[in-house]
Amino acid sequence: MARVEIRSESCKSCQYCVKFCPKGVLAIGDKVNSKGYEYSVPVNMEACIACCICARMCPDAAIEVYK
Amino acid sequence: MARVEIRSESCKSCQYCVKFCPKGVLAIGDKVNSKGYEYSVPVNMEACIACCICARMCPDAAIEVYK
Amino acid sequence: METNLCVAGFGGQGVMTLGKFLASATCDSTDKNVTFFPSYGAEQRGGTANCFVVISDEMIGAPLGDVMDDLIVMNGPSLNKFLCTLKEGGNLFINSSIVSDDIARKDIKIIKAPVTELALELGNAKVLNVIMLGVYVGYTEVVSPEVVWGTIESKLGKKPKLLPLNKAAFEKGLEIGKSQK
Amino acid sequence: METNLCVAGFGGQGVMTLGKFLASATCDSTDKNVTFFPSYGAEQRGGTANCFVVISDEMIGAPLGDVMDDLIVMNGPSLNKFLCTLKEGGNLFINSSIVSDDIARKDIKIIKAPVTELALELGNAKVLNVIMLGVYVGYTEVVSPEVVWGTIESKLGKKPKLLPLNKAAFEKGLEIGKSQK
Amino acid sequence: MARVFMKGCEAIAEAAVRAGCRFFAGYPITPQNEIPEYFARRMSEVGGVFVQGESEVASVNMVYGAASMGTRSMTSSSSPGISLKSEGISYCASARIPMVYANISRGGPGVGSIQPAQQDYFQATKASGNGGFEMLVFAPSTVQEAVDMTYKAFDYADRDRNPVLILADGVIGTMMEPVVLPDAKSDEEVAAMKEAKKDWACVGHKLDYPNRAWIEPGHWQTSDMQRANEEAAAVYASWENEVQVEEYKIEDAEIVIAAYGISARISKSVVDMLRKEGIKVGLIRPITVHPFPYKTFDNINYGICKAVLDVEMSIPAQFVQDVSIGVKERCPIETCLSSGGNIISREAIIEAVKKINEKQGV
Amino acid sequence: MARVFMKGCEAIAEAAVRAGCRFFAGYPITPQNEIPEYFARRMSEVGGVFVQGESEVASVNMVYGAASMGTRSMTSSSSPGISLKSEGISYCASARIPMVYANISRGGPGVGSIQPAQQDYFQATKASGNGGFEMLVFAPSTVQEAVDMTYKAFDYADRDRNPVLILADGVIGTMMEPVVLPDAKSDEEVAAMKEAKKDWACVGHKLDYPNRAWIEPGHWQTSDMQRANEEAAAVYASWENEVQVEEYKIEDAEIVIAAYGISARISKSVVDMLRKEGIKVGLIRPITVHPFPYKTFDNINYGICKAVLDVEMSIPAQFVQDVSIGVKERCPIETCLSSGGNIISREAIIEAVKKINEKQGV
Amino acid sequence: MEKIYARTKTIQEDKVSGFCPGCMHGTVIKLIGEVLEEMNIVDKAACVLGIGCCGLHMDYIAYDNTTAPHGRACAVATGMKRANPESLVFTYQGDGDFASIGLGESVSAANRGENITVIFINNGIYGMTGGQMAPTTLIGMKASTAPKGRIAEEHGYPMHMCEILNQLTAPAYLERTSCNTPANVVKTKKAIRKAFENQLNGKGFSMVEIVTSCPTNWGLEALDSLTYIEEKMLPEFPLGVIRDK
Amino acid sequence: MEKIYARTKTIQEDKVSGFCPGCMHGTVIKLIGEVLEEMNIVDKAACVLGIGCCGLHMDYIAYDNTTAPHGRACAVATGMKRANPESLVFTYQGDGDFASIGLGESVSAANRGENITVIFINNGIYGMTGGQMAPTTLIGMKASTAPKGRIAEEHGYPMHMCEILNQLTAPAYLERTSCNTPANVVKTKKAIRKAFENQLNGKGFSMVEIVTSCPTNWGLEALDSLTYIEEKMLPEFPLGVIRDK
Ligand SMILES: Cc1ncc(C[n+]2csc(CCOP(=O)(O)OP(=O)(O)O)c2C)c(N)n1
Ligand SMILES: Cc1ncc(C[n+]2csc(CCOP(=O)(O)OP(=O)(O)O)c2C)c(N)n1
Ligand code: SF4
Ligand code: SF4
Ligand code: SF4
Ligand code: SF4
Ligand code: SF4
Ligand code: SF4
Ligand SMILES: [Mg+2]
Ligand SMILES: [Mg+2]
Repeated sequence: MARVEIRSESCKSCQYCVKFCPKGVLAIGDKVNSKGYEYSVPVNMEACIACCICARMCPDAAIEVYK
Repeated sequence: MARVEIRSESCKSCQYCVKFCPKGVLAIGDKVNSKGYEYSVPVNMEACIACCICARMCPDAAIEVYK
Repeated sequence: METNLCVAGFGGQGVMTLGKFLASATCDSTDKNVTFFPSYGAEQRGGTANCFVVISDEMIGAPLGDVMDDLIVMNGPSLNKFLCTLKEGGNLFINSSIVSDDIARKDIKIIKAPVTELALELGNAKVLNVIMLGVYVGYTEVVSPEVVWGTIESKLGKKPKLLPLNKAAFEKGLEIGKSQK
Repeated sequence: METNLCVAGFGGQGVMTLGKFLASATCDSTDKNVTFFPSYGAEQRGGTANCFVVISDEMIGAPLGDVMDDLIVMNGPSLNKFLCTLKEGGNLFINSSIVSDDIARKDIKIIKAPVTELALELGNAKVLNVIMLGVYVGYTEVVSPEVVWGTIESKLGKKPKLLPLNKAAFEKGLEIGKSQK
Repeated sequence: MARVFMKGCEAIAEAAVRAGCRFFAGYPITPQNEIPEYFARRMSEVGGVFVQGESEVASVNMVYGAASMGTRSMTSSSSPGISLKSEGISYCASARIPMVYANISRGGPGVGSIQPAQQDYFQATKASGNGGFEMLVFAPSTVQEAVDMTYKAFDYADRDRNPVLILADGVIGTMMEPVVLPDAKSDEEVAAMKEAKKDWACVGHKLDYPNRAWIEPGHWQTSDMQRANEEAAAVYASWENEVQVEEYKIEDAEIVIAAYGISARISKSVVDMLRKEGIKVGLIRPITVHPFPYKTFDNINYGICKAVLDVEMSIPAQFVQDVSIGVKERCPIETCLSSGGNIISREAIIEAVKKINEKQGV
Repeated sequence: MARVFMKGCEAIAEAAVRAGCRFFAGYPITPQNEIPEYFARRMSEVGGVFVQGESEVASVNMVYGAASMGTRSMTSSSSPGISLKSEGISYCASARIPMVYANISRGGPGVGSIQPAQQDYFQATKASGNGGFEMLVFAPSTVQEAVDMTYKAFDYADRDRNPVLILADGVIGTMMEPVVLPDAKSDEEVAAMKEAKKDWACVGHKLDYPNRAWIEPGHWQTSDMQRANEEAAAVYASWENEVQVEEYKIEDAEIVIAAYGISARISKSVVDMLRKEGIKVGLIRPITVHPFPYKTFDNINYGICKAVLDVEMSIPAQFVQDVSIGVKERCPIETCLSSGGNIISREAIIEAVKKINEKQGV
Repeated sequence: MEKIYARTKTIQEDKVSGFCPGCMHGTVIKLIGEVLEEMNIVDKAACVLGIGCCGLHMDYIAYDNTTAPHGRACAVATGMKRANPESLVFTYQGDGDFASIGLGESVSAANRGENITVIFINNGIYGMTGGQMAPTTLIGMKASTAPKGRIAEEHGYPMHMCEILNQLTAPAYLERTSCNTPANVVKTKKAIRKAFENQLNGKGFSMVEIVTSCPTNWGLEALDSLTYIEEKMLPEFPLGVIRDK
Repeated sequence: MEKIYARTKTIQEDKVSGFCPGCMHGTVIKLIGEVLEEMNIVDKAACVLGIGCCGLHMDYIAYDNTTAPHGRACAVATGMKRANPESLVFTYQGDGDFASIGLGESVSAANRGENITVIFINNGIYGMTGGQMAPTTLIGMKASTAPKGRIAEEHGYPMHMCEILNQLTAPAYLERTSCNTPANVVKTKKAIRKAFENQLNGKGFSMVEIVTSCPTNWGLEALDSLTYIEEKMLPEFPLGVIRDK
C-alpha cells in the first residue's frame, strides 16, 4: 500500500512526475492553483509502488511519498 | 674575416655573449659604461666566425655582426 | 487629457503585449504622447507581470501614475494589488474566467469578460490578451479599432498563419466591449 | 634643527640601505624625529636610486625637502641631478672613485672618498655604502658611530659572517670622515 | 520626421548606430539587456561589430581597444557593472580615448535591486574611476533626449578625446515612447571620422619612431603625468560652455524643485498639476549633471522662494549636495526621496511641496 | 612605550594584526606591495590567513567572504586596483559587512604613475563604488597616524557593520618613521570579537529558517532595499560626531591653508616656517575626509582672512570642492597643486602663500 | 504509513520557488538540501550563491548563505573557508557566473586547490537576464545576443569546464552529471555527497558540473527540454567522473 | 664587409632598455622586432602591452602600441583586431598579467578564437612589482608573498597555460619555447613568425609561451638564471608545439 501527496500550491505543471512515474499514477489535472498552474494529481493511486521517482524528479519538491 | 661590434652603452654585462660564443671571442672588460656596467669586449676578434650567436643571445641588442 | 492604464496579470498571459499593442497603435495613429512602462521582477516567469500605458495630449510626466483611470486585471492577485489604485469613476476590465471575487467598490465601472474561456473556445489559450485588448478598445475607443488591428497585424507580420485567429479574438473582444458601454 | 640628507646613486649601490641604517640608528638612539623616504622608478634595477633622510628636533613636515643640507653622491648622473639642491654651505659627500667631474660650486664643503676602490680593496664591492655611511657619520657626527654600528650589526644579525667585513668598512669610512673635518 | 515607438535601451543603441558607432561590447545586466541585444541584431547590418564580452571588465577594455583604432565605440551596463568598468574608463580618460558609455542605473548599493534608481549620482559625476578625471555626463529624462544625447555624445567624445557618459535609469531604459531618430551617418562619413584619427590611432604607421601611435594610459615620468593632467584639466575647464539645464517656471516660483533625469520629468508634471491648484512651483533640471549648472540657481527669486525641494531616487541623497552648492544657503533645501528601485511618485512630491508651502506659510 | 622605525605599509599591516585582523587578501601593486608582503610573513605567526588573490577583484571578494564569517579582515591596493575593488566594496556596504581597506594612492588616472599622489579624493570620499553608500574615510599624515587609524578602523567597521577606508598615499606608504605600536589584542579577545558576530555571520546555524545567517547585498523587493538604505543612511548620519579635524594656528590667520594627508603635513611645516617670517598662516587639516569637517571652516576669522589656500596633489583639484562648501564664499579660495606623482614642495606652497599675501596686501 | 520521501527541511515549508516550470535549479537545490540533511551538516553549511536564477531561492533555504558578486563566488568561498575551516563552504553558480565573468576566479580557486565545493549549473544560457549566450551555449543554439545562433567563427566553441579544470593538478574531484532522468538525478545526488565528503576530509577542490535546462530561454516546454538535454546537451557535455583522486 | 646581424630598427637607435641585466624580455622584444621587419609588417603592427616589466620598453619600440589595464590585454586586442582587421594585433604579457589577473580575459579570448597573437612571457614571478608569487611560480620557489616558498597545499601548483588552452577547440597554435640557449632563441623566433603568419592567414588565436628568466627577483646572476631555466623551469614547463592546426 503506497501513497503520494502533492502540494498543489507548489506544483508548476512541468509534468516530470507524470512522465517518469512507471505506473501511470499521476496526471495533470484540470484545476489551477493560485499561481495559475494546472497541477499534477494522482489519478491511479492504487498502482503506486512508492518508488519515489516522481518525488525525486519534481523540481519544486511538491511530492512526498508514503508507504 | 668577421667582426662584431658592441655598443658599450647598451651592454649590461650579462655575459650571455661571452658564455655562448663558440670561439671565445668575447669577454667582460674592466671598463664601466655610464650606467655602471662593465661591458663586453672582443678579446680575440680574429677567431670570430660570424656565427651571430652572441648577437642573437644579447638581450639588449648590443651586438652587430659583420662579415 | 491624460489617461493612465494599468494592465496586470500572471507572466505568460500576454499582459506586456497587450499594453505594447495599445501604446504602439496610439503612437502610429495619433499625435498624442504615449508611454509604455513594463514592471518586472527578477523571475523570468511565474511572477506577476504588469505594465502601464499613459496616453496624453500634453507632455507625459510619470510613465507610471499613482492613480489609474483604467485597470485591466487578468488574475486574482492583481486585483487585490491594484484595485486601490483605480480612481473614483474609473474603469475596471476584468478577466471573469479567473477572477471570481466580488468587487466591493461601488464607485467604479466594471467591465467583465471571460477571456480565458473565450480564448479556449477560439482554440488557443494564448489569445486571451488580444480579446481583452478588443474589450478595452471597444469600450473606451481610446484609439480606433482599425489602427489597433493594423498594429497587431504588422507585429504578427512574420507569422501570418496566426492572423485569422487573432482577428477573431480581437473582434470578439470589441463586441463585448462595445456591448457593455 | 632639521637636517635634510639626500643619498643618490645607481640601483645596486646600496643607497637605500645606507639611508635606512642612518635613519634607523637615529630612531634607536635619540628622541629626535626622523624620516626615511625612498624614491624609486618603475625599473627594478639599473635606474637611479635615491633616498631622503630628515632628522629633526621638531615635527618633520616634508620627508623630502627641496633644499638639502647634506648630499651623498655615488655616481655621476646623480651629481648632475642633485647638486643644485644642496644649500649654500652644505656638505657634499662624493664617491670619488666614480665621480671624477670637477665641482664648480665653491659655496659648499666637499668630502671625497673613493669608496668603490676602497670596497674592492676590502674584498667586496658591495660594502661601498657602509664605507660611505662611515664617512658621513664620521664627518657630521649626527649620530654616534657606536649606535650606527649597533644598527648595522642588528640588521646583519642573520649573516654574522659578514660582520667583520662591514666593521672594517665602517671604520675605514669613519676614519676618512673624521680626517676631513 | 516620422516618430517611432521605441524602448529606451533600443533607441539609445539605434542612435549610437546612426552616429557612426561601429563597435559595441557589453555584458548582460538588467535593466539594460536590450542595448547589447539590439546591437547584436543591428551591427551586422551596418558592417559594425558586436561582441558579448566575458565580463564588464573585458567589455570596457574591448572598447578601449576598438576606440584606440579610431572606431566610434560604445559600451553600457547598469550600476554594479559600471563599478567593474571603472578602471577601464579611467584608462580611457588617461589615454584620452574617445568612447561613449551608458549607465542604465538600478537600485544599489551592491547588486541592489533591478528596478530603476538614481543611486549612482556621485559615481557618475565625481568619480567614475580612480585618478580624478572628468567627463561630460548627460542625464536624459525622456527617450527622445536619450537618443539625442547619445547621438551627440560621440561628437563630444571625438572632439575632446575623452569618454562621455549617458547617465540614464531603469525607467528611461525600459519604457517605450515615440521618438524621432536622427539621420544616420553615411558609410563615407563613418570612414572619414575614423580616418581623421589615424595620426594617433593604432592603425599602423611606417617604421619611424616619432610617428608611431603610442597610446599612454600613464607615464613613467611624473612630469609627463602632470603635464597630461594639466592638459586634461584644460579640456575640462573648456566645458563651462557645455552646461545644459532646463529652467521651468522659476521666475515667480515660491518653491523650486531641483531634480534630474526621470525624477525631473515626474517633477515637471507635478509643477503643472500644482500650478493649477495655484501653488507657484518651478523646476530646475540639470541636463548635464557634470559639469553641473550651479549658476542657474542664481536665477531663483530668493526673495519669494520658500525652499528648494530636492527630488531624487537615492537614499542617502546625493544630487542634493550639488544643489546646495548652487543654492548657497539663500533658502532652505528640503528633500523628497525614494530608493531601492521605488520610482518616485507624483503624490509624494506633491505632498512634499505642500508641506513646505504650509509650514513656511505660517 | 618603545618607538620602532617602520615603513608606513608595514606599520599599517602590523597595526591591523594587533587590532585582531586575521584575514588579509591582496594583490601586488606599487606602492603598497609591502602590505601584502608583510602579512605574508606575519599572519602565520598569529594563526591568521594571508592569501594572494589572483586579482584585486578576487581579493576584495575573499575579504567579503572572510568578513562574512565574522573574522576581522582587510585588503589594500593602490589607485587602479582600488577601482577594481569598487564593486566588492559596494557589496560589503550593501550587505553591511565590516571590513577595512587601504588605498596607498598613486598618480592617475589610468595606470598613472607609481609615485605618490592624491588623485583619488572624490572616489574615496564620494563614490567608492555604485549605489551611493558611505564610509568613514581616514587620511593619515604620518605613519603614526596611519597606525592608529588602522587599529581603530576595525572597531568602527564592527560597530557600524560597514567598510572603513584608510586613504593614504605613496609617501605615507613607503616612508619610514618612528612609531609607537598599539597593544596587540589577545587570542581570547580576537575570538570574542568573532563570537560576537555569530548571529549574522555564516558560521553555521541550527536548521531553523528564521535564524539562519542570510547576508544580503541586495533585495528582490524594492521596499526591502529602501528600508536597508534608510537604515544605512541613519548610520551615516550618526557619524556627525566622528568628524575629526586638526586646526592649527587659525585664530589670527590671514591665510588659511586647507590640506589633508601628506599635503597637510608638508603644509604644516610651511605654516611654522612662514610664521617665523611674520606671515600669519594657519592650517585646517581634515583627519576624516568623510564625513568632512565643513563646520571647522566657520572657525576661520574671515574678518582678517585674505584667502584659503587649497593645497593638494591632484590636478584637477578635488578636495577644493569640499573646502569651498565649508568656506561658503566668505573669502577667496586659491589653489596650490601638483599632480602625477610629484610631491608638493614646501617652496611651491610658500610661493603660493606669498603671492596671496602680496596681491591682497596691495 | 511511513513517509519514505519527505520534502527536505532545508527549503522553507510554505514557500514556492521563483523558478520557471521544470527548471532544474529546483531539483538541484532540493538534492543539496537532502544531502546536507542526510549527512547531518546543515548547521555547518555556508552556501555562496552566484548571481543568476540560482539566487531565486536565497530567501527560503534554511542554511546560512550569502550572495557573491556575479562570478566571484569561488573567491568569496575561498575567504569564507580559510577564515572558518570548520564550515562546509560551497558555491552554487550558473554557467555565466562560473565560466564567463567568473572564469578567472573559478580556475584560480581550483588551481589553488581550495577546500571548497562548487556546484556548477550548466544550462547553456543566461537564464535570469533573459537568454543571452553563455560560454556553454551550443553551436547553432539561439540566444538573444546571438540571434543567428552561436557561430563557431564568431563566438568560438562551448567551454568544457570539467576538462579545463582537469588540466590543473590540485582539484580532487570533478564530475559531470545531469538531472534529466531519475537515474541521473540519483547520480547527481551521489556526486554532491561525494563532493561534500571530500571537503570534510580536507581533500580540496571538488566540482560537480550539472547539465540542466532553461526551458524558458530555450523556448521549450519543460518536457521538451528533457529531450533537448538528451539529444543536444549531453553529446557535447558527456557525463561521468573526470577526476577522482 | 657586410652587416649580417643588425640591431632591429624597431628598437629606437639611441635607447637602452630599462630591463635588468640578462632579462630575456629584451631578447623577446628584439625577436619580435626582427620578425616584423623580416615579414615587412612593421606598419601593420599594433602591440598591446600588458602591465609588468614588459612595459619598460613601450617608449622605444617603433611600432604602434598601447598599454592594457593589467591582465586585460587579450580583451583590448580583441577590440583592436575586430575594429581594424587589417592590423596585426598582438599582446605581450607576463605571467601575472596573462595567467593571474587576466586569466578570464586570456582564456575567453582563446576560446572565442580571436584572430590575435599572444606572446606570453613566463618568468615564474612578478618582476616589476618585486618578486611576488605568480601562477607559474615553481613549487618551493621563494617569492616575497610566499616567504617559505610556494607550497602546494597552500598555493596549488604551477599553471600550464599552453595545456589549459589546449583544452579549447578554437586556438590554432600553441607552442612553448625558451630563450636560454641559441637554439631555443632560434625556435622562439620561428614560433613568433608562425604565430604572426597564422594571424595574417586568418587562422585565429595563436600563443607562444616563452619560458624566460627574472634574474633580479630570482636572486640570481644572469648566467645562473640560465641554469635555473634549464634545471628547474623546463622540467616543469616542457618545450614544444602543443597545438598546430
Ligand atoms: C557584475 C554583474 N554583471 C551582470 C549582472 C547581471 N546578471 C545577473 S544574472 C546573470 C547571468 C546569469 O546566468 P547564469 O550564471 O548562467 O545563471 P542562470 O540564470 O542561467 O542560472 C547576469 C549577467 C550582475 N548582476 N552583476
Ligand atoms: C590593476 C593593477 N593591479 C596591479 C598592478 C601592479 N602590477 C604592475 S606589474 C604587475 C605584475 C607583473 O608581473 P608579470 O605580469 O609576471 O610581468 P613581469 O614583470 O614578470 O614581466 C603588477 C601586479 C597594476 N598596475 N594594475
Ligand atoms: S512513487 Fe513511483 S509509482 Fe508512486 S506515483 Fe511516484 S513515481 Fe509513480
Ligand atoms: S514534477 Fe512537481 S512541479 Fe512538475 S508537475 Fe509534477 S508535481 Fe508538479
Ligand atoms: S659572431 Fe659567433 S664567433 Fe663571432 S663573437 Fe659572436 S658568437 Fe663569437
Ligand atoms: S649579451 Fe649583450 S648585454 Fe650581455 S654581456 Fe654580451 S653584449 Fe653585454
Ligand atoms: S529562466 Fe531558465 S534558469 Fe531561470 S528559472 Fe527560468 S528556466 Fe530556470
Ligand atoms: S625585474 Fe625581472 S622581469 Fe623585470 S626587468 Fe628585471 S629581470 Fe626582467
Ligand atoms: Mg546559465
Ligand atoms: Mg612575470
